[in-house]
Amino acid sequence: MKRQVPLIITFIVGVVLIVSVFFPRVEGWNEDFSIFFDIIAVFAYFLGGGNLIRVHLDKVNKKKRDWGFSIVTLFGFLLMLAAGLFKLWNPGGFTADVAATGSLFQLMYDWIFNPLGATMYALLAFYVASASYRAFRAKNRDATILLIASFVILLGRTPLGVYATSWIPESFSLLQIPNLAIWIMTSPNLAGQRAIMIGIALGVVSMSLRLILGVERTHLGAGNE
Amino acid sequence: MEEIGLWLGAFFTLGIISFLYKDNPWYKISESVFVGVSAGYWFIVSFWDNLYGKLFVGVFENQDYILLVGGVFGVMMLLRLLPKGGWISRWPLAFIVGAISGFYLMNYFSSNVMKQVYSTMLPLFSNEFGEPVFSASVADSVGTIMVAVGTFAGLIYFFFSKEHKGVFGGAAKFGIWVIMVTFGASFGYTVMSRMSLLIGRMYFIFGEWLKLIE
Amino acid sequence: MIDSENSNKSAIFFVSIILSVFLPVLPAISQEAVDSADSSAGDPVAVFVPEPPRNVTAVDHNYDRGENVDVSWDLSVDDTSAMFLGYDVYRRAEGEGEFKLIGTVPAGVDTLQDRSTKADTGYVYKVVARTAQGEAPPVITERVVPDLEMVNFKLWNVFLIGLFVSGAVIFFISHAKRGKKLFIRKIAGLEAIDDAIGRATEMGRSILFIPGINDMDDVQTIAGITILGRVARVVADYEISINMPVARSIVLATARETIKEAYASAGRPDSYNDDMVRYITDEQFGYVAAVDGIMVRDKPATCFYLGAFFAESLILAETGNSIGAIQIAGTAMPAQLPFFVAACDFTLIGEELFAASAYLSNEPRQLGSLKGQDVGKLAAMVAIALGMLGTTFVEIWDSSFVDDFNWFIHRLFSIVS
Amino acid sequence: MRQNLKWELLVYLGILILAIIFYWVITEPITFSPMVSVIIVVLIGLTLLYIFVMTIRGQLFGRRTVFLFVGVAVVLPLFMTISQTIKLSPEVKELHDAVLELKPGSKVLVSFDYDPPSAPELQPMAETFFYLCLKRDLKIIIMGLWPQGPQQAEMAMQAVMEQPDIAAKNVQYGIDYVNLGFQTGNEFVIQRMGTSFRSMFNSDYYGTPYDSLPLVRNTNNFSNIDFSFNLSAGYPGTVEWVQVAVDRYGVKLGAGNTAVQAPQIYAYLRAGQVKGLLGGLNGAAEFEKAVGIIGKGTKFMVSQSFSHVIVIAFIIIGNAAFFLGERRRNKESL
Repeated sequence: MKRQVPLIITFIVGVVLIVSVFFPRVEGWNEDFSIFFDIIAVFAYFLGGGNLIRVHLDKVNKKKRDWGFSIVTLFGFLLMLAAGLFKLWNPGGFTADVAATGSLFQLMYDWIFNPLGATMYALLAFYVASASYRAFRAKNRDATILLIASFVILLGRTPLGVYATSWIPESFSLLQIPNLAIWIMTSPNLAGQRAIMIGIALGVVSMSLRLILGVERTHLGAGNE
Repeated sequence: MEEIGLWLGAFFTLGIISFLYKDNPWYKISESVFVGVSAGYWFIVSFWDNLYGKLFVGVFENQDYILLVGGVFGVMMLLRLLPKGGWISRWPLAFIVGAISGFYLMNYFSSNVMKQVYSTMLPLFSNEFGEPVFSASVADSVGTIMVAVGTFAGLIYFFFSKEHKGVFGGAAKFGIWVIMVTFGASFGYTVMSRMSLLIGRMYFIFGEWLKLIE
Repeated sequence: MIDSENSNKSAIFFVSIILSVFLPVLPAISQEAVDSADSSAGDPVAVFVPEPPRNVTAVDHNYDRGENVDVSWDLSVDDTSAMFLGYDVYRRAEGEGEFKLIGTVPAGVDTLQDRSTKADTGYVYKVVARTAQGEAPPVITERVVPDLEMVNFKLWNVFLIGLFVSGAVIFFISHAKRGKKLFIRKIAGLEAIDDAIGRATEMGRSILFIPGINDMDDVQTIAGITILGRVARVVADYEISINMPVARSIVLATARETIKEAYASAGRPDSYNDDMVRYITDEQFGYVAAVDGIMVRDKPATCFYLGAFFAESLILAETGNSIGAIQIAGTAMPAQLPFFVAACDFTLIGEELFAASAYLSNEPRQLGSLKGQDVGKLAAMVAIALGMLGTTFVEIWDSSFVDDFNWFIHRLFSIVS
Repeated sequence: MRQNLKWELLVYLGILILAIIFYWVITEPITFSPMVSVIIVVLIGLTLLYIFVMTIRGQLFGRRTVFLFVGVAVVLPLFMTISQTIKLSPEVKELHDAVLELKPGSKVLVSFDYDPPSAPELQPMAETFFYLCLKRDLKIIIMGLWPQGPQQAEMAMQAVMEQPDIAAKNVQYGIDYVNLGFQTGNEFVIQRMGTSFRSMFNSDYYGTPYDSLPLVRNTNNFSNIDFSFNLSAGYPGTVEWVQVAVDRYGVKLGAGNTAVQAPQIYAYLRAGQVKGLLGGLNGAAEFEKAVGIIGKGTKFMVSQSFSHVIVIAFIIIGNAAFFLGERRRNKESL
């Protein structure tokens, strides 16, 4: 019984949503679902937030490695919660928007959250360079093709690429690197993208059917018998 | 006030960048602050937007009682905290998985399979001058054929139930090459845009904070 | 253009309608009369009033929720004139006194779809051709009542093709149930899982599992979790720990359940503890910052990245690479695949991610579904080939059969709204 | 462990001292003269050559070397006075010409559809566009389809106001420009603006009612707008503006896009639906050249080109290392 009910719920909800597409009266059920999901997610936040507090309190209590930093995390978390729930320093008072300009919540966002996020994102500039350095090597045929394609695109978008092949006559203009870069983007690149996308979609269809039919049930903590 | 913001921003920017050299206490502080503050931030946003904005306002002000279903599922989710209630938290999960499967199945099916197949159906030749000629230019026709052949080969690579041997294996091999070109192209393309992110941060440090740049 | 003229427009209309109803005079004259209020009177040459559009109709848009009405007309004869601006479309719903402007289209356009109607309400539309100086007499349509239809028959092709592909998958699932073992080719990334776990055991280090940064409402996350079930089952047999930081609370709950069950079915329920999975933060880069920290401090021997990834893919994979971990990645995000391919040891490309748990289960029914997918791919290839031939032949042959065939194959794959 | 911490503390102290010196002691901006700039470039080139030679000799360089070079390549050009030769592409010239054609007093609608992460690419465009408009006495109406867009607009406007020739014009809020703020609803906002701006923006960014703003009081819909410009980093963005504002309401639209977005827009450019396009930092730099100023775009562009060259150089070095390693391995096995 405990095992069967979830499988039945999955089956019914899945089938109903597939079929709903064909009936205008209920085609909006998808959107209702996304609201349900958001609501479930808020409740789940209590699990996540609770886990965060528990893990870090535990670290502090047992004086595990780096326990000092756990205090920092807890302090940041609780301060943000207080700032948002009680709308501290909010110029519009308690009824105003939580993210009103000048509120502690928004200040912490602008001063702390935003620079941290932007810098973490900016680290990509370094990693993209080191990945090219290490991974773009003509190790085998696949890697060579990857290397050539990305090298052409890279060159095609710098002045270097423009000058390097501008001597090629107009009648062979496709071989000029900027044009070659465009051709790669619009032809083989498109083909690869399409194959990947069609494949993904069929994978999703098959996976969804396995889930709806209860063939796949690992996610429910039920091993496949 | 503005000064505090600049210094905090600079402190955390440099803290994150220091990770490139190695893990160190400065990075650890930045990381810990980031985790705490951002977890709190999204909790608050979700609290006001969803719990208050959707559930509370929806039920008590707009009398939209169907939303209570979401609320009930949400409470079931929390029952896993009770020693005996764990099993019931699988219900909302089963609901989510069912809905996602149904929704994604139709969505991917129409937008990925059908649209992609549809837009690959291009003519190989055209009839512009009264007789069959390559469409627009040789390059275009070669492009169209390349797209079709490449898509075929790519799909063959993904075949699971046939061994990649012989002609079929050759096609699959060509397919993975096409996919590699795709990957190479998008990698090369992305290198460009990632650099500008770093430029932005460096301008913050040297321009806005230290005011060393004109 | 004079701004005040524009803001007075609705008032002018209102007056002109009343005038045209109560006084048997042509609306054009009343228009002129109003115009003469601010320009010098009796100079009809300076005012260019266009001819109105003809055959104005409003019809219910078929097979929808009654939220759309298609308004169309024959272009005004002055449509091509340089002075001509476009058409204003007004609407009056049942119970409303006034027409309200719902949209404006430029010259040369002869339709407008009103996307904001309510089912079972009557509407009347009014179309007015306009130049910079004047407006044609309005043309009013008959009353239209948009319907809420039961079945959307326009989607017959989606139904048909969907039935075919789903049918193929279901057929092979049930076929396999009867015990026929299917051949499935090797997937390198999945073959490597056992070795990768073995290596972690030898080194006495942990395994890091990242199920992407999306919530359970992404099917990629579900795929990641199903693979987690298989991986945890293998891990449970060894004396190593699995470390799984997550970015979403629902994933936290699901992953715990999954690992717990895997340990139980391996006969080692005592080795499981809740701390294997922990919540970090919902923020994309905050999560990445923390995971990077975990990587350089715990130095896991093997990292799995299976799920939905965005820009963080490369940050994770490069950090993982720097600590010398074996990395197995898989995602259906086309934009992130190149980074995983470049920086990881094995990458499950798109479809392979969804096939992974079926492949690992080695269970006939699950493998059957993979065979069903292949039928779908074959069908897509056949359809593309037929479509290309169709469009090519249409260009070079003049035959009604070819035309019909080409139309059919295109209709079969187009989504009509 | 202790030893480690001591070193770390020393480094932190050093950075703090540097920060204090740069913040309080050196108050003037630093610029490298062309001479110094060239010397720096040559030095970087020579170091790369050295790394290349060392790699051929069999010494491998780690990722920190790459990080260092990327950092240097991005930071140093920010101080340099050299600028690379910039060729005006037709799509940038088209935008510039379209703005020049507008008579003084014309109304220009600028939509800010991006957030801070895309600011490095799009902010220079915004600043140059504002500069050009104010310089030519055009009126600017700002709005945003992204929540953080209007804030970016404020920053850009502030930067432009500090330019001496604009400051002299005594630009006034409400008369010469307004910021209508952000509105949710993506492309539906554009669609409703086709009927009435007022219905979408009851009040501006600062809460002033729409009808109290002299500039827009008589602006009802797109027919009162002479030109519009869209800065876009994704959805909603240029594609939506083209589909709704251009295709349905016949608005004249120019666009500025991130490098990632730009290729999608070329199709619209060729079809004439977009009058001019600025793509990525390249586009920003070219636009600055067209307008005749040296702004962030030109400056950032040097950094970007530099970092590209570094990436390309390291790909070559990496391959050299690989092939030579291969040859060595083959020799050993013989």
